[in-house]
Amino acid sequence: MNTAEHLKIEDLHTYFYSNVKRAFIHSVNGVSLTVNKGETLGIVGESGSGKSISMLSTMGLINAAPGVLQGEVTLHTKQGSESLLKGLDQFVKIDIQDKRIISVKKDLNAWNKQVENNMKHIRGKEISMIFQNPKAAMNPYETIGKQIVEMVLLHTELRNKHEAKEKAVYWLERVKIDSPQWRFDNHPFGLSGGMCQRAMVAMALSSEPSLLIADEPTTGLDATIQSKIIDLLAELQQELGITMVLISHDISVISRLSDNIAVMYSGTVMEQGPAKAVLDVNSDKTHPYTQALLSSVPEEHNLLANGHLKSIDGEVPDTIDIPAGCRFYARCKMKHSGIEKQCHHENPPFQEISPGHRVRCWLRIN
Amino acid sequence: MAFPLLKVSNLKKHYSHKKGILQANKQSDSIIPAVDDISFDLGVNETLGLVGESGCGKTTTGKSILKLTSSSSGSIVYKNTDITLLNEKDFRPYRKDMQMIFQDLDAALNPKVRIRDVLREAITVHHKNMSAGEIKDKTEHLISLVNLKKSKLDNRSSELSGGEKRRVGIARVLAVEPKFIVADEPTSALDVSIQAQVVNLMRDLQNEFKLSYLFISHDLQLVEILSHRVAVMYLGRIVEMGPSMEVANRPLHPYTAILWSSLHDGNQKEAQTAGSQEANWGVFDFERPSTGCRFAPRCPVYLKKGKPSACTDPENEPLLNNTTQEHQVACHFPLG
Amino acid sequence: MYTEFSQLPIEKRQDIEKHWWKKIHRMDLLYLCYGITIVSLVVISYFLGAFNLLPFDPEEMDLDNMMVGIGAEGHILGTDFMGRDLLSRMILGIQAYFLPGLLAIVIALSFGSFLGVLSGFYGGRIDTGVTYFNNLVDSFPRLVLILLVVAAFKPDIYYIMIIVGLTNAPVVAALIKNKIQFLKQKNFIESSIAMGLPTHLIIFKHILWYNCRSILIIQATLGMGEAILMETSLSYLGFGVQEPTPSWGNMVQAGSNYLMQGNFWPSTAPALAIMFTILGFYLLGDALNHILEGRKS
Amino acid sequence: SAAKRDSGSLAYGEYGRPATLDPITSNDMISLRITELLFNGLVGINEKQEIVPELAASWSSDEEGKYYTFKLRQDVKWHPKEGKEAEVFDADDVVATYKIMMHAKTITPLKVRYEFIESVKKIDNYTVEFTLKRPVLNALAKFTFKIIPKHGPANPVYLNREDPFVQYPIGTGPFRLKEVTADREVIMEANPDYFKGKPKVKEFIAKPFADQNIMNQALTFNAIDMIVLVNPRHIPELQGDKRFILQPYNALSYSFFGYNVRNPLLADKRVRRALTLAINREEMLSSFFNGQGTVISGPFAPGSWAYNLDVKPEPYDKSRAVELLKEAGFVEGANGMMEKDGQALNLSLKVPIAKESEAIKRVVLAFKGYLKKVGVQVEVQFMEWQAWKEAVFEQHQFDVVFASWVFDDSADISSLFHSAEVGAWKNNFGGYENEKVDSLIVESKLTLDHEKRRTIYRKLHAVLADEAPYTFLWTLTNYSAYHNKLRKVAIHPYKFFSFADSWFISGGK
Amino acid sequence: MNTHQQTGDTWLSPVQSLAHKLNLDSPWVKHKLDFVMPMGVTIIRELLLALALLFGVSLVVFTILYAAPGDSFSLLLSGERSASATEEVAQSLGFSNSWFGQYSTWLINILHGDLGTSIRTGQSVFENVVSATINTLNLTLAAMLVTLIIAYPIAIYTSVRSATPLNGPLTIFAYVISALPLFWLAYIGIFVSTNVFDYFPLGIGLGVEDDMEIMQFLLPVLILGIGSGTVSEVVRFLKLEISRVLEEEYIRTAKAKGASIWRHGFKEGLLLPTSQIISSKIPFFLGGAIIVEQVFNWPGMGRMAWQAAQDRDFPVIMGIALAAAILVRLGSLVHRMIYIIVNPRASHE
Ligand SMILES: Nc1ncnc2c1ncn2[C@@H]1O[C@H](COP(=O)(O)OP(=O)(O)OP(=O)(O)O)[C@@H](O)[C@H]1O
Ligand SMILES: Nc1ncnc2c1ncn2[C@@H]1O[C@H](COP(=O)(O)OP(=O)(O)OP(=O)(O)O)[C@@H](O)[C@H]1O
Ligand SMILES: [Mg+2]
Ligand SMILES: [Mg+2]
Repeated sequence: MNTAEHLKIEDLHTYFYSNVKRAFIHSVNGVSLTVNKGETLGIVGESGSGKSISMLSTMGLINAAPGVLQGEVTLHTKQGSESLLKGLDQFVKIDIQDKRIISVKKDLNAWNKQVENNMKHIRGKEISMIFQNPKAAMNPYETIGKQIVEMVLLHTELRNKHEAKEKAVYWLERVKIDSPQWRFDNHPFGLSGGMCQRAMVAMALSSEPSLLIADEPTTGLDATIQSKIIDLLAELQQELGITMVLISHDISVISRLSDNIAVMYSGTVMEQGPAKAVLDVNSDKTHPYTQALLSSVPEEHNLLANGHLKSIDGEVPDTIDIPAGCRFYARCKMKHSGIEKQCHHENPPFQEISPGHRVRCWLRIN
Repeated sequence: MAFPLLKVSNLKKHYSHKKGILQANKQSDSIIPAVDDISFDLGVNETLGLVGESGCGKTTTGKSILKLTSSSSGSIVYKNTDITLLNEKDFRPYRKDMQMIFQDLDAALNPKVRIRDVLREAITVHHKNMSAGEIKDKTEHLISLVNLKKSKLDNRSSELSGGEKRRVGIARVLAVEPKFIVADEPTSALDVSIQAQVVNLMRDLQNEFKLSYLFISHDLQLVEILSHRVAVMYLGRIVEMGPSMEVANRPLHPYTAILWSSLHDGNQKEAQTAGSQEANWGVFDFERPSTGCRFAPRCPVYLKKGKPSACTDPENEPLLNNTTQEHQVACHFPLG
Repeated sequence: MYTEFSQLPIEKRQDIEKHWWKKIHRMDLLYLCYGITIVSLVVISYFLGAFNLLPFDPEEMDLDNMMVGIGAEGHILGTDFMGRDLLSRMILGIQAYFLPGLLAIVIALSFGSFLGVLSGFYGGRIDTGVTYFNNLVDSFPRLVLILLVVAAFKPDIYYIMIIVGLTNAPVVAALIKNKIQFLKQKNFIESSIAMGLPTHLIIFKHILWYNCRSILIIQATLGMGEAILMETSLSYLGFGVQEPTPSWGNMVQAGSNYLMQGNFWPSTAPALAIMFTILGFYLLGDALNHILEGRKS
Repeated sequence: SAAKRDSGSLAYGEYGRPATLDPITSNDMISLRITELLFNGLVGINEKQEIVPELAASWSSDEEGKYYTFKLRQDVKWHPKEGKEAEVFDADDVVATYKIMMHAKTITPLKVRYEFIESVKKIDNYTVEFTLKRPVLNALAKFTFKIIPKHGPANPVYLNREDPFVQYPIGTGPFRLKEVTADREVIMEANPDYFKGKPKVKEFIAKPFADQNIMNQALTFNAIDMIVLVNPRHIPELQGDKRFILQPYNALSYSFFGYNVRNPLLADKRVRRALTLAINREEMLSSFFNGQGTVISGPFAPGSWAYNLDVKPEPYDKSRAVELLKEAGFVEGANGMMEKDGQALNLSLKVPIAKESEAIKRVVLAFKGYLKKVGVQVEVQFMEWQAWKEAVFEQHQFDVVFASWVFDDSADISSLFHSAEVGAWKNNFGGYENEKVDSLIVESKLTLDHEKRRTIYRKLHAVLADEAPYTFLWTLTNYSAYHNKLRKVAIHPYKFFSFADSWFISGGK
Repeated sequence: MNTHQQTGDTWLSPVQSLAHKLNLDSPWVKHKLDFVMPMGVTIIRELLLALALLFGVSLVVFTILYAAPGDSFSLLLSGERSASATEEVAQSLGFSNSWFGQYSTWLINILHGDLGTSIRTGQSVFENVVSATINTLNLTLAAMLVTLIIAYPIAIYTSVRSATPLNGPLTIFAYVISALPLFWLAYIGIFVSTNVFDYFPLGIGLGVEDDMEIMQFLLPVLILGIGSGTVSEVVRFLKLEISRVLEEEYIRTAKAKGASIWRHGFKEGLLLPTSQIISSKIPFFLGGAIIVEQVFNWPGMGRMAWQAAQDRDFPVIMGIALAAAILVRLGSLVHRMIYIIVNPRASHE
């Protein structure tokens, strides 16, 4: 499988600092992911579990300090593999005691310079990103056409404005925007949410990247448009053969598109594996959190006798005070006396239980 | 349903964009009929789901009922009183009975106020002479009702997560002890597990306090599960209304069918409504509604049937048929 | 440098929890201290002046010791062009601004909030009217308007400050209006109405107190600075506070007549007083804003 | 809009801008100085204060002094209008000037001064005859008023400020107007046809300044060559600078504190005298004005014929002042303040804000300081000029004012102290009434004999010094400062530029 | 605009494109109209508002002058003043006594394009005010430039590099120079110029060499730019705007695209704030100009206003007030225009 790896994230840590509480927010805390060439990785997880932040970290788009602290991000491009966090560690000094970070010193300016340097050839060209809330993510002061043309000029061989324009219109057509040559001159505010999202997709694809990260491409859109966007993405991906990372908390969306699925919880990946295996409700190999998550999807078969939906009781652990053991321990329904101690005190490793299927759970490991 | 708790008849709300003589383009005043002649009633302990695509007027309906925007015409009878006739001062006592959970998470909460004070304020607005002890008890009761820890009472709302904010919002509404709640997308922006908690909470409350809900949501699955009846809105009109299971499983209006198909047939692309590719499924435009049936330009049936003139006849706009029947539809050619 | 609180030694943690100021950013704390020092100096000087607790009689002339330097003849800061004690006059000089400046601030804030609430909360015609008024006031260069009024009526610090207050009101009004519109956008006001809260509670408690207080604080601190500088400018033009009442403005003015001859001190001393005071107010405003609103970055 | 100047030109600094440039409507000193360069009167006054011919070659009057006949010079030409021949000056111009000046619609401060003239008549082209209403003392000196050309104003009947003439005047004087810049910088060039010969300075530039400190800097940086009136505080600096000459000239004015005798406390002359004794005029003069002036004891210039040198200014005597106050019934109150019948001597002093008020401020504040030492409280109130005038001249709401009178060459003080001059907008604003003074004034008016008048005035001086309706302060010595390249500078104390045609610049090309 | 035309031609035959252009519903025409219409409308609206405001300004100034004690005519009589004399003068100048009478006369004259003549000099107010306004405009525009040149680097540096130790000192520097009395600063400037550089900064009208004039322009402009008290506000405002815009999502998108964030942030983060600052600070600079013109002997509006205020020269005061208001409105108009050009959404708000 290793040959087909496209993007590999190993043990990524991204922290923020709360001035009020004088503490670190462990937004991404040991994320490991693998994305294979030409496949789609779906990431699910409840809100605040660090889905967006881990992808933004990959792209070097974290502005707030201290930001990315550790980890290994490797991107395999045609030219070879490249470490996206190359040379960054020399700008941070981390003080660790009892395996916990006590203080961080970071030369932000130098760090940012190095990030820009690392990312110069990556952003847009190798990896494109689609953000949620397209209206805010598109520059409101430029026509969508110009924004696509810019992307084309920056990252493809085309240097001629005229050709770039043609290319842009071509992409608008591809994402099925009606009368693209006119829409070209529209500003984002003149488009509906769905159209805007399409334009965003067109822009992301126009640089012909090998990897597309779509961060909740459908939230904020209504159901009919949502499904159209999903269809569009599926279609384009198949056609262009690009790799895709799709973030969503809507499991139905994920299930429709993904080859692999990663489940995130409280800043880490709990499970990653083939879609079928992960979404198998009846499987006894999946993570308890995944199971609980699937069973709270509001569908009739998830209804309890009293008409209640199944839900996960208890609270998400504090992102500031991460428990030492399994993060799901407090809410886990499957903990039993045999492994309880282990669950409580030791963080389970992210272990492969079958080819391509990794789980972070003592229950499944043992 | 002995008598309806709330009876809305011919409610209209037209937003006018007063542009003044000098304001740019098009007509001088453009009118947006955000809610255009809708009628429904709601019984005690009943939930009416309201669905429809973004911008079709769901929120406006809810706000009109609570007199948060003045309605243009029509009547809203709450327990035998036409509240459209009351002024804000006379209406204030009714606010105790009628509350709204806002679509926007942050709306209800002042980010700088402690949750305790948020709740205290909500309690004392309509219960002027409560002792401090009683207030404290009640606050703590409320916070446990929505499944939050007491320690959160001293947080400010900016220090809460989305789900917690939503639950505080609900607690705040409950503090007033209302009889009727407009729940405007109470689960939007929440992930499934929290969403489930909120839905369960709403259901428990309904059972316990005999509440009535107007449940507005994009999430059709939730609506199906939570509401007794569903009304489907399109461009300011209710195009179909009936028991939720019926509407979900046996839609009569093509629009309803499209809505639900996008939900149920996720994996079968072929089953996607015929014609939706051809139809200009772009923005729908309040400012330039089509004549006759509003849905006609996007309607697959209309296209399939070769654009019958009945659909675009301005004199013959389809209305909700047969008001006595439970399952009503406003369409010239209802589906099987 | 970021330090994990939970990992600090217990004593230090308790220390931070007990003392709220330890949570404030170091820079803000510095600003706050400086600002508070300046403000209290101003207040102290005000009372020193009011009860005449001055090192010298501020009007006592010593024609043999005009413009002597620092420390000469027992004059801590020297004397001015009439041999009057500079320090005493500077202490007394703050009196010229203290109440009038407060008046200007009060007018600006109260009138400005009033207008802002009117146009933001009620909108419509009222908004049009208020906007017209604001535009009208903005169309005057402030100094021209003040000059006109004091030249036409009376060079009185209260006239000056009333106009400074009035002309600042539109600024406050615009800020408050923006804030209200922002709150409206977030449905915040609507939800309060839905709750059944009476209007006055919404306006005063939720809008003005909780959401606009940092605006008001910043404007208040800016207003004091503007009041002082405005009087100074008018003093130069001959319409500021009139002798023998000392004001920093007329002291700078009188002293600057000798500046070209290289006699800096009589004008520089009050000019520095002005600078440090205004800086104090600015920084105080910034610090309070950061503390109330949370510091960015 | 910068005017270029060569080394033959003379730029002088003025504090403020001139309003109009003609001799009739202008009423400020700056304009007056400029008109001195541009115009001539029928007669002039030389450096020795003697009447000398100007536009009039000779004159005669009848015995009684009612008719004055002037023979005009025949070689005088008006400054040429642009592109036109210069016109010749003749009797019609004199008649026209008088008529315009006295016309009801002409707004000019001069009108009052020339009311004594009944009519003017052209005898022939170069002879005019003035008829006076009554004989006037020293009448000839009054014929110094400037003559304007009949063809000058657009309106031949009367002159108002909208007439282009007031900005672009045509005169006969040694200099003619070349240009007025946007900043009202007035540039005048030498008149080659001047009847007394072409002046030696090529160009005069009046440069307005808005700030006296800057004006002084401009002088020391050679940006200008002359300041007509140096602020006293700059005198030491200029004295030390070898490049400049400081030339004194008498200011024909005196300063005083005037009392409102309507206030019963001030009605007592002992109180007023006490106030005079309590202030140290010498000290003020030396501290604030570098001693450049003379302390006076009466309402005349010390050098003038009317001044009684026998009446010495009373020296500073604090204890005598206190004594006088006690004589007047005052006792020392609780806080050291003087009281009479429980009423403290608390005076309001109203002072107009002048453009450059520093010297005034100092004097006034010093006054306050001195009086405090004898237990008199003074409240100083600075007022805007118009408001001050209303308070003082109309409403008489004041106890003390600080002001100065310009010293008229006829030394007519009748309007200041005569009881008939009490009333709204009259000059005896203090309401001072004294029979002896009244009778002396009337007596002086009835005589035309100079010596007799002089005796009466000397008596009047003595009475007023004793009565102290004012505390007379001083007449100042004004200083003009100019670069030492400027030679042969003679200055007329009031009109300043009267002799400018004979100034010259050494080294000028 | 030409580019749009060309795009139209790329895909459509001339006939087709013409048809499209004539078809009012075509997006192209709509786009053009959306762009052009709001411009015209804004101009007209601003002009109408300006008219209404000018009327208001004149009314206010007039009322102040009318209510003030004393009157302007006594100035002409210089001392020789009495009630009747004033009356006479007033009549001879054609002034009626009632407020309404005076104001309506003035207004009617204005409508005929006549601002009247100065009571003091008798010169045409219009001409004087125009030339003074131009001088002041030179001064203030250049001074604004100075302010921006000082404020921009500080604002950009402190908002982008938020963590450097220079941050605090730079901010305090901006505050300090805004807290100094303007005229004192001017004096210091002159003192330094004369004593250190041995150079007298006041040359306007003094006939020094041409090439020095730029230098003489420099000091007043510098002083006004530094001392007008606006540097701190500009820094504050810009900092706020820049950091706000840098946090906008579309900037993040630009980064993700690999495009320059400054290119994307320029319009909202720099251009709009700048035009807004310039337009809203015009009154401040005009106010400061009074002082600077006084010190540096600058023949502008400020000096004129001061003189006129002292003399109660009411036609001049009115003229200056109107001129100042026109400048302010002009600034506002320019800002609105830029706003609309930059932000097409504006026309839809
Ligand atoms: N700038 C920041 N400062 C502090 N905390 C932050 C910051 N940005 C994000 N976080 C925190 O990091 C955590 C992870 O955020 P992230 O946006 O990755 O969540 P997510 O999984 O994408 O959720 P959602 O589904 O709601 O988008 C959250 O708890 C969030 O509060
Ligand atoms: N205050 C307002 N002024 C003018 N138009 C408005 C106003 N509020 C809403 N509208 C318009 O009324 C229509 C209905 O809006 P409404 O908010 O009721 O939609 P909705 O169904 O709640 O949509 P969503 O699902 O996005 O919340 C929209 O087209 C909207 O643009
Ligand atoms: Mg996210
Ligand atoms: Mg809504």
